Order: sequence, then C-alpha cells, then structure tokens
Amino acid sequence: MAGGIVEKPASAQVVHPTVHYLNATKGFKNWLVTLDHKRIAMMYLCAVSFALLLGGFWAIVLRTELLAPHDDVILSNAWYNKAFTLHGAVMVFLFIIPGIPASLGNFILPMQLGAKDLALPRVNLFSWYLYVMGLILFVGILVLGGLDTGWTLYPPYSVGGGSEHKAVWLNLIFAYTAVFILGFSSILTGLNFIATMHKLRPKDMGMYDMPLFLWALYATSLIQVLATPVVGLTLGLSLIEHLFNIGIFDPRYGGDPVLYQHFFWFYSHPAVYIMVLPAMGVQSELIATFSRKHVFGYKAIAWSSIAIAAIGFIVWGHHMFVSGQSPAAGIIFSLLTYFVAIPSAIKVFNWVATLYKGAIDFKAPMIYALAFMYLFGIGGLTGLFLASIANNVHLHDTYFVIAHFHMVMVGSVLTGFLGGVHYWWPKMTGRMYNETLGRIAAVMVFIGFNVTFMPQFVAGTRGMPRRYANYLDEFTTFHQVSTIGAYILGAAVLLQVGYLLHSLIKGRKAPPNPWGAASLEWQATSPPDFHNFLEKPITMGAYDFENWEYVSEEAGYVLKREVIETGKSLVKAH
Amino acid sequence: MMADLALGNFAGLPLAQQAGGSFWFPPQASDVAAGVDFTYDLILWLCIVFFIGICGATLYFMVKYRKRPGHKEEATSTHNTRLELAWSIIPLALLMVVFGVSTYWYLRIVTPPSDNVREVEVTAKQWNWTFTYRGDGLPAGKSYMVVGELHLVRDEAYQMVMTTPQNDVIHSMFIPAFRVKQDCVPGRYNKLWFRAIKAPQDDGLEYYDLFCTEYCGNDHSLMLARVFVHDTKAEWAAAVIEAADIGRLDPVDRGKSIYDQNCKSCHTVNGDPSTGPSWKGMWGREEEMADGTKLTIDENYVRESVLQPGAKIVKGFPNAMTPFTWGDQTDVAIEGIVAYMKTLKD
Amino acid sequence: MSLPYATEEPSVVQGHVVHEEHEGLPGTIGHVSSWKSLVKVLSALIFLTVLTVAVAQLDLGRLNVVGALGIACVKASIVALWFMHLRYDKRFNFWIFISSVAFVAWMVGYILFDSTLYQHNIKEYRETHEITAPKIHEHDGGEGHESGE
Amino acid sequence: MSTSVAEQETSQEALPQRPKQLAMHFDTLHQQFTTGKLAMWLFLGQELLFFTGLFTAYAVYRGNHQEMFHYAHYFLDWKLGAANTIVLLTSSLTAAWSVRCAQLEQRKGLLITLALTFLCAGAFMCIKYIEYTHKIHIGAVWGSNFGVPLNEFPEHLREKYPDLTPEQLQQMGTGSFFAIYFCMTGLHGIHVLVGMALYVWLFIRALRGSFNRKYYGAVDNIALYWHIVDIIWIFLFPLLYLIG
Repeated sequence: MAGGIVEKPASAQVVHPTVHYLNATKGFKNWLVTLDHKRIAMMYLCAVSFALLLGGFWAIVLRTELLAPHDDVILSNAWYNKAFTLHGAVMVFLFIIPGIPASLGNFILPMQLGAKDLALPRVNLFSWYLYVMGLILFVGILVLGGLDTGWTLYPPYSVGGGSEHKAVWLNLIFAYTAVFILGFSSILTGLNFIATMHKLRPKDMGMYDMPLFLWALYATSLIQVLATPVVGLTLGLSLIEHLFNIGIFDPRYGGDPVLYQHFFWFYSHPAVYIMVLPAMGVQSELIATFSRKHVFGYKAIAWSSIAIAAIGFIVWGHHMFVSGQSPAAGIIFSLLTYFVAIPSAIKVFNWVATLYKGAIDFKAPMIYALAFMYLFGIGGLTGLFLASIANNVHLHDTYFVIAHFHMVMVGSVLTGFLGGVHYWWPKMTGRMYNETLGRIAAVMVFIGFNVTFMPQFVAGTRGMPRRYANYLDEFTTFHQVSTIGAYILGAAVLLQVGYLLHSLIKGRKAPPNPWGAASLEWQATSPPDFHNFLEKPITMGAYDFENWEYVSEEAGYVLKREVIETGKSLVKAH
Repeated sequence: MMADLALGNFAGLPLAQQAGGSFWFPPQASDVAAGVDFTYDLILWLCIVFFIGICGATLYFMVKYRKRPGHKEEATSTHNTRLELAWSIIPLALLMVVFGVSTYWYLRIVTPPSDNVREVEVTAKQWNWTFTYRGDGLPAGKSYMVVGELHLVRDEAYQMVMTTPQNDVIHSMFIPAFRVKQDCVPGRYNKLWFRAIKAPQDDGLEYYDLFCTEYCGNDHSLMLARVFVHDTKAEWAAAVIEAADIGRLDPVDRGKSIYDQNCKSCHTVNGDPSTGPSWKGMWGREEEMADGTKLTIDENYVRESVLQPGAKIVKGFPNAMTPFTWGDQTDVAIEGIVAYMKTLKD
Repeated sequence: MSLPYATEEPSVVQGHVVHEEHEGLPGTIGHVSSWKSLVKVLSALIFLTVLTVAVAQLDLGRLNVVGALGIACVKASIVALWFMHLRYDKRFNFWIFISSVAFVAWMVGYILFDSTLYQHNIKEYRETHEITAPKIHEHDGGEGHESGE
Repeated sequence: MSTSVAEQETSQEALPQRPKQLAMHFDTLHQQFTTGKLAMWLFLGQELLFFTGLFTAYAVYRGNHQEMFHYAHYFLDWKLGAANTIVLLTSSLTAAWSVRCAQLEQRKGLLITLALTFLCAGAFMCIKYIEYTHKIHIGAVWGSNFGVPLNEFPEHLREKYPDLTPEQLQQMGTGSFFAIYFCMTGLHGIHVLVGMALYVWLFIRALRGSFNRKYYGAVDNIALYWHIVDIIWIFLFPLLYLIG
C-alpha cells in the first residue's frame, strides 16, 4: 500500500486543487453573470433544492390535514385545495422536471464528454434566469394567497368556471406565465444538451461510447424540445381564455374542455419521461460503478431510453379514459401504453444482470440505486393496472393513481436525484459527505416511501378519490399510516440537508475519483478546474473500471500507469 | 364464474372492515365488477411473479456479491442478445393477453344493452348530484328530482345521461361498488350505464357510495351521493317519490338545499356580490332597481324573481337568471327559499 | 498536435462537393445559393400562391381542403429545401425537421380523430341548450349586444 | 502529454488561426457554425410544435363546424391575405439572399437585403393592422363577443346567403372561428415582430462588419427562423382565407 503512494501516477499529482471553478473568480456578481456550466449547475442545484423543500413542506402540511377524516386538522377545505395544488405544481414544474437535467446534467454532461462547456453557454445562463423567474412567480402566487386549481389547471375550473367567479385572477395569471416561462427554460436546456452531445464529443468517442446517463439526457432533451412547446401554447391559450373569453377551452363561450386535456397531456405525459429518464440514467451509472461491472446490455439500455421517449408521445390519452374521450381512442391509447412497459422492463432486467458477479459496495448512492430498483419496480408494475383500460375506469383519480405516480415520479426520480447528488457531491463540491449519515438517510427514504404509499394503493382500489380534503371513516387507517410515512420521509430530507451543508465546511476533502468510476468527469480534480480538465482526459469506455486502481481513502482511485503511459484504455473493444 | 385468483380475503384486517368486499375492493355489485376484478387479479399475479423475480435476483446478488475482503468482481459478457430478446418479447406477449382481457371488459362497461335500459338524468353541480327520474311506474308526465340519492332496481340496466351546467365545472361520477366512472363535462352529454346485481343491504350496508372524482373546487370532497338498490319496482317508485318530496324537510333546510342546488352559482351568502346580489342581509332591505324604483325585498319580490327573473332587477346586476319552477312543489320550494333568506338577515 | 475535438471538414461531412459554384470564396462554410436559383424559387412560390387562390375559387367540395393543403405543403417544402438549404445541409437537421412534422401530424390527426368521435355528445347538448355565457367582465360591458340570457 | 494550463494557453495563443469570434469551448469556426445551426434547427422543430396546438384547435373546430367556418371565412379578405403572402415570400427571398451576401462577404448587398427583409416584415404588419382594426370595428371578434350587424356583412356573404342573420351566426359559435383566427395570426404576428427586432440587430452588426465567410451563423440562423415564420403563413393563408 505504502509503495503505491510513493510511486504516485502523474494524474494523481493534483489531488486537492487550490484554484478551481468555485473560487476562480470571487463575488456574487461573478456568479450571476457566469457562463460556466458548473456554476450554472450549482445555482440550479440550489434553486431546485429550494423548490424541493417548498414542495415537500406542502406535502407534509396536506398529509397532516389528512390525519382525521372530517375535521379541519390544520387546514380548511379551501386551504387544503391550495396545499395540494402548490405541492403538485411546485414539485412537478420546479423540481422534478428540471431537477436532474438542469442541475446534475448541466454539471456532468460536458465533463463526461471531456468538453469545456455546453454548446451554448449564454443560452444556458438564460434558461437559468427563466427558471428563477418561474420560481419567483410561484413564490408570488403564495404571497398572493395561493392557487386552488390543481397542478393540471383544467378548465373550466381554472379559467374561472363555477360558482367562485374570478373575473381576472392575478394568481392564475402568475401560474400560467410561470409554467410558460419554465417551459421555455426546459426547451432551451434540452436543445443545448442535444447540440452539445452531437458537436462537442471528442473525436474518438462515438455515441455508443457515451455514458448511459448521457443517453438518458439525450432522450430527455428530445422530449423537452418536442413536447414542451405544446404545453407552452396550451397555457398561453388558457391565459388568453381567462382574460378575453375566447371560447376555445371554456364551455361557457362554446369551447371544449376535453380539447384542453388532449393538449395538456400531449406534453404532460411525455413530461413524466422527462422526469424519470434522467433518473434512469443516474441509475445506470450508480449500478455499474458500485458493482464494478460493465453495464449489461449497453445498447439495449441506450435505445430503450430513446424508445421510451418516442412511445411517450403516443400514449397521452391514458390520462383521459373517462374524460369524455371516445372509447375507440381510449382502446388505442391503452394498447400503445403497454408498449412503454417493454423498454422500461428491459432497463430493469439489464440493471439486475449488471449486478451479477460484481463486487457490490453499499455506499449511500448505491443504496439509493437499489431502492430505485424496488420502488421503480412497484411504480412501473402498477402502471400496468392503469394501462388496463377496464381497471383504469375504476382506478382513475383515486389514491391508486396517487400511489403509482409517486412511486415513479418520487420513488424513482427522488432516489435518482438524491443518489446522483451524493454520487457527484465530491466532484461538485470537493468534499465528502458523512457516509454513515448518508446511509441512514437513504434507508429512511426507502422506508418512508413504502410506509407512505403502500397503504394508498389499497385505499385507491377501495375507492378513495384523490384531492379530497375530507374522507369517509373507513379510509382513516390508510391515511394515518401514510402520514407517518410522510413524516419519516420529511425527516430523512432534513437530515440530508443538514449533513450535506455540514460537509461543505467540515467535510473531508475529496479525491478526484473516490468511487473508482470510469467516465471522464472523474479524471478532473475535485472540484474541477474552471476549464474542467487540467489536461485533455484520456478517452475510455464509460464502464472500463479496470483502468483505475484503489490507492487509499485519502487519494481514492487513480488511473493505472499503463493507461497514462499509452493514453489508451486497457479494455480493447467496447 | 370467475376463476378464484383473488389474493385471499383479508376481511379480518381493520383496514377493510367497514365497507364490505375483499381486501382490495368494495363489493362486486354490478355485472361488470367481477370481470374487472378478474383483470386486476390477472395483472396482479403477473406483477407478483415479475416483482419477486426482479427483487429476488437483486437481493440474492446483493448478498452473494457484496463487496468484502477476498471477493473480487468477475468480468462477464456485457450483453446477450438472445436473453435480452427473450425478456422483451415474453412480457410483451403477456401484456397483449392482458390487453385483450381488459378491452373485452371495457367494451362491456361502455356498451349499454340495446333495449330495456332505464334513463336517469344526472346533473352535477358544485357540489351536489341531482338525479331526475321519470316514468317506469312513477306517475305519468311527472319528473322527480332527488338530490344526492340514486335509486336503482336490482338487475335492471340504467343509463345515466349526465350533464353539468355550462357555467359549472367538470365533475366525475364514480361508484366504486360498480367499478364505473365517467366525467360530467359542461356543455355536453356524457353517458354511463350499469346494472346492479347486488344490493348494499346484502353486505349489511345501508347504501353504496357515489363520489365526485374530478376536482371541482372548495367542497369537492363533500360532493357525495348515496346509491340505493331496491328489490322491486314498486319499492323503488315509493322511495323515489318520498325522496323527491321536499316538503318533508323543514322550510329552512329545504331552502338551503334548493339554494345549494340552484342559486349558489350566482348568489353568495357571505355579502360578496357575484353575478347576482348576495342574499346576506337582503331580506327586508330596501333595494334600488335597475329602472330607478325602490322596493323592499319581501315574499312577493322573491316569488316574482324566481318565476320571472327579468321583471325587476336590482341595480348594477345583469339580467342573467333563468326562471325556476318545481312542478307542483313550486310553492313549497319558494316557501323554503324565503325561510332560508330570513335566516341570512344579518 | 491534433485537435482535441471532432472537427468536421465541410467536404467530409456533407457528402458532396460544396464549393462547386465558382462564386464561393475559398474556405466559405456552408452552401452558397446562386441568385438565379433564389429568384427561381421565389417565382415558383408566387406561381403556387396564384394557383392556390385560383383553385379556391372553384367549388370542389371537400377537395378544396385537400388542394389547398397540398399546394401549401409543396410551397413549404420548396422553402425548406432551397431557402433553408435543407437540400445541402446535414442529414441530421433534415431529420429534426421531419420528425417535428411527424409529431405535428400525429397530434393534429389523433385529436381530430377523437374529437369527431365524441362530437355527437356536444351536438346533442347544443340542440337543446344555447351558449349562455354570462357577461361577467367589465371590459366588455356596455357594448350594446348584451342579450342577458 | 501532460501539459500545464499555462503551457496550453500559450500554445493556443501561438496558433495564428484561432480567430477572435471563436468561443472558448469550440475548436474551429466550422464546429461553432454547425453547432449553432443544429441548435437552431432544434429550435425550429420546437416552433413547429408550438404552433401545432393552434392548428389542432383549427382542425377540431373546422372538422366539427363546417358550415360556420364556411360563413366565417367570408369575413376575411383574401386579397389582403394574398398580398401578405407575396410580401412575406419576397422577404424570404431577401433573407435567403442576405445569407448569400454574408457568405460572399458582399457588405453592401448584405445591408440592402437585411433592410429589405425588415421593410417587407413591416409592410406585412401594416396590412395585418388594417385587417385587425377593420374586424374589431365591425365586431368580428372572439368568443361570445362576436356580433357583426347585418350591414357589416361582406357582400359575397350577403349575396350568397341572403337569409343569414347576425343572430344565426352568433348562435353557431362563429366566435370560435375568430378566436382561432386571432390566436393564429396573432401568434404569427408576434413572431414577425420578433423577427423584425432580430433583423435590426443583424443590420447593426452588419454595419460594424461583424460577419465574414466563416462567421455568419447569426445571419443564417435568423434567416432560418424567418423562413419558418414564412412556412407557417404559407399554411395560415389558405386555411383561414381561402377554403370555406
């Protein structure tokens, strides 16, 4: 062991850089006008984490309200409706959709390509500002007294139908504008990513040499570019409908509310894949790295991401089986929906196969990855019940749906996000988090999820409708157990915030490659230089773990000497 | 009739005690319920097999290949086309079977029988359900409106002709025991049919629940109704006639109920003007009319405004109200409205 | 020293000789259209505009829509292929365009398909109910055509 | 192989070819150009989908209200629409020509074509303004605000359907047609305005002589944007003005 340190390879010479992207220039202003993708990513990370805490706060509030069937535990009906609207809207538009791509993707994508920045740095900064404007508008909605339309903003309720006439309602105008703006932020991020992956790859890295995280981001970006404009237009039209009563969606003026639902889900179903695909990408990285195995069925995983993105566009009507959509359209959508299950299943099988004969290291990110497997398994499989059109009629808009999409959108996306944040934390901040606390929090998240959402499946099949501030006595036990689970989840998130912030000050300095991962970003220092790499990284397969050897906890993994001398991966063919 | 696939009945658990049925579901009270539950169980067992496979393998690998001193990873092949094709095609084939079964039952749910279907008009409003019954043993030429109670005869097919006023919002009718659901969308008719083969009393229940499952505003969670299933047509007719008789309510409750159903969308009771003037404090007050005359809001004014809303309009409000009548119960209804308005005097 | 990133030399990636036309300056990036071809394209577009107006004057029933859309598609293709250089551009850009158009067609087509199927629900309702929009906004008050109910 | 940052920077400075327009993270102007163009095409794909919602609304309302669309289209003056089509097509030509001028480094030609494109766009908006004010004046507007008195009916409509009354038109929901008309042409008009602003910006940059045969991405990409605006109009014109 000691010998290894004496003969340190050249690339390990700079273990802890004194000048790096975080302190290359100083001052608040330099951050706000930065074009550096890493800084923009960190600003995104702060903003989406704030959104996560804000959305989580509302989740805890509404779960508390549901402790008792009839009484207003802490909220009136009106405020309960606002709570679930804000929870949904903040989580969907401000956290889950931009969460992984805009923060982790922004940071990691150029680095995994060995590039210096994203293709369009100004556009990147602009999209961050758009995001922040959206965030501010949502905070504005809160200040103005909330919004109670549900995150789906269905007309005619949202545009002012019903007994609570709202001639012109500022909160709603804010919401439409916010989602519109956030949509454009998302589109710009997406097209930036695609352009970067096509044009800034090193000469000797083909598409099939990219880490699977990038394939996932590629598929995500395709959806962002092609689906998001539709929701932009839809909410724009709704805004005009609300202000001028043009009669496209509002039946009072001859409009058709079902048309809105078509438009909305044309985006919002693919949006589910905007949420989950990046998490699947993180998952591929974590599983491979922490079992030290080349990922099994690389091409299948890569193309299944694209397949999910493509099929995602043709299944939106399964949100509308009982909305007044025609039965013929419903049956076709049901059939198409089953096709999404196949690429998702392929991914899961391949991840399991990757573990085979590996050396599985239960670091915190890996615990998240394993939790992902289980939670996504449940989330995905329960999707089959909802794809089945006969069952969907019964299950639509019940707690079964709530439990299903939380298992996917939160069970999978949140574990993917947290797994990714822990995995890349050393790279992004140059500090190690407390591993023990990390593991405890990961296990708490896993338990919290199950306790929260498992009872909801049964409540749903027994007929508990969603968005109910009051419920029948028979559902009391389900709700109370669920609320306890939400508290566990909340505690886990707070614990994470605590030890992650603590690590920034007191954490051990991170080596360039603490995990022995093989994608290019680990050849940079932790945290990386302003230009990302001090020297051109050696292009190698993203899962060629053989090129790295373990030195010590202090120095992490370093590249083997042959690799540095030849400048080539030890693994011949990919 | 259905193969017994259901996961055992956990009726012993406190979770499932109150509403009857199995662990997963409320009672199977319509003729499609058993089929829908069969589809559910079919998928459930498929899922259980796959889930145990995935999680079992994961757990096994987690233990067997955990990182420990002396254990090192071994390179294995990085892909296997045959294996990958197998685990794509087999699930797809299974899913197509599920699709077939599911679609069969869905078509049963959406296709009403060609004859002998009784119609019930359903009006969904914020936040109550009104069911209108006609004919079929009820006195000819009369219609009976019942709020919040759906009455059916066992083994008869019923078609709900559902609508929502144009200035209202989307609602959705959901009867868990029948496994059916359909949105009520303003500006169109939607239809939903079902046949009850079981009555709530068979399971020791008083009624089946009917929920609104499309979020519709403040009291969405209170927009419930009760479904009663009668054994004979005669019992049914008697129950409908009794339920429709608003005279049995005391005047204030009657007025409140009428207000909730018909007036709420344009008149508040908290003092805020809406499309029409608020009823709070209106009774007995002197109001200026659109034509400049002044008059006191009394019984005559209320009666006239209900029957001919355009006759005298309070200044500052549009002429936007449609006339209301309640058949031979109009007088009783207006008596109720007056009684209710009196309670809002201050 | 080799450049660290993929650099696509025009002649390699575009699959055909770019600087065929003598007027292109040496080292120009991309395809230079001759002014004659541009003018030809415009003439074709104007001709098609006249044609579509002429066709619209005839009463062909449903064929009017087909004709108008067909001519519009031809015009759009001409603009895309020549004015937007898609003919000479990278294949990938072409595919972006085509796949967007495919998604456009899918969305329009499917929603139209569904809406015609459920339309009878609306028609039945409209036969017995008028659109009775209450005028609740101040800005359209006092316009004179306020019928009330 | 291992060089320090300082060495790398000096070696890059030593390369005479690295032009000042080349951003830090690109290697050649060609790479920078094609990257920008790829991003622009993605953006155009996005634009198409952005308009799709309105085209869908059009298809749905037209598909289910044939008659109403037939009557309503008489309210649009196809002559003005055709004039606008010609104006916009011409501007497309000048936009394409401006790319050619930039490629050939014909500064004067570039300035002229950019200015012409801007002027055509301006002419388009003027005609649009005339159309809009007329429609708003006679009450041919959106939703339930629609209400055109009989004396404002276009001649052709009155000749062909002498029995048609304003109330009938209102009843059949002609407001929906005008909602769609104003939304589609309005959104298109906003795009034209954005294009005009972009052409002013290009003109200023061209005045400063910013563009050359290897660096004209902005001219090319904005022309691409301008062509897509044209393509949208190519569809709007027959759909709204011609077929009834």
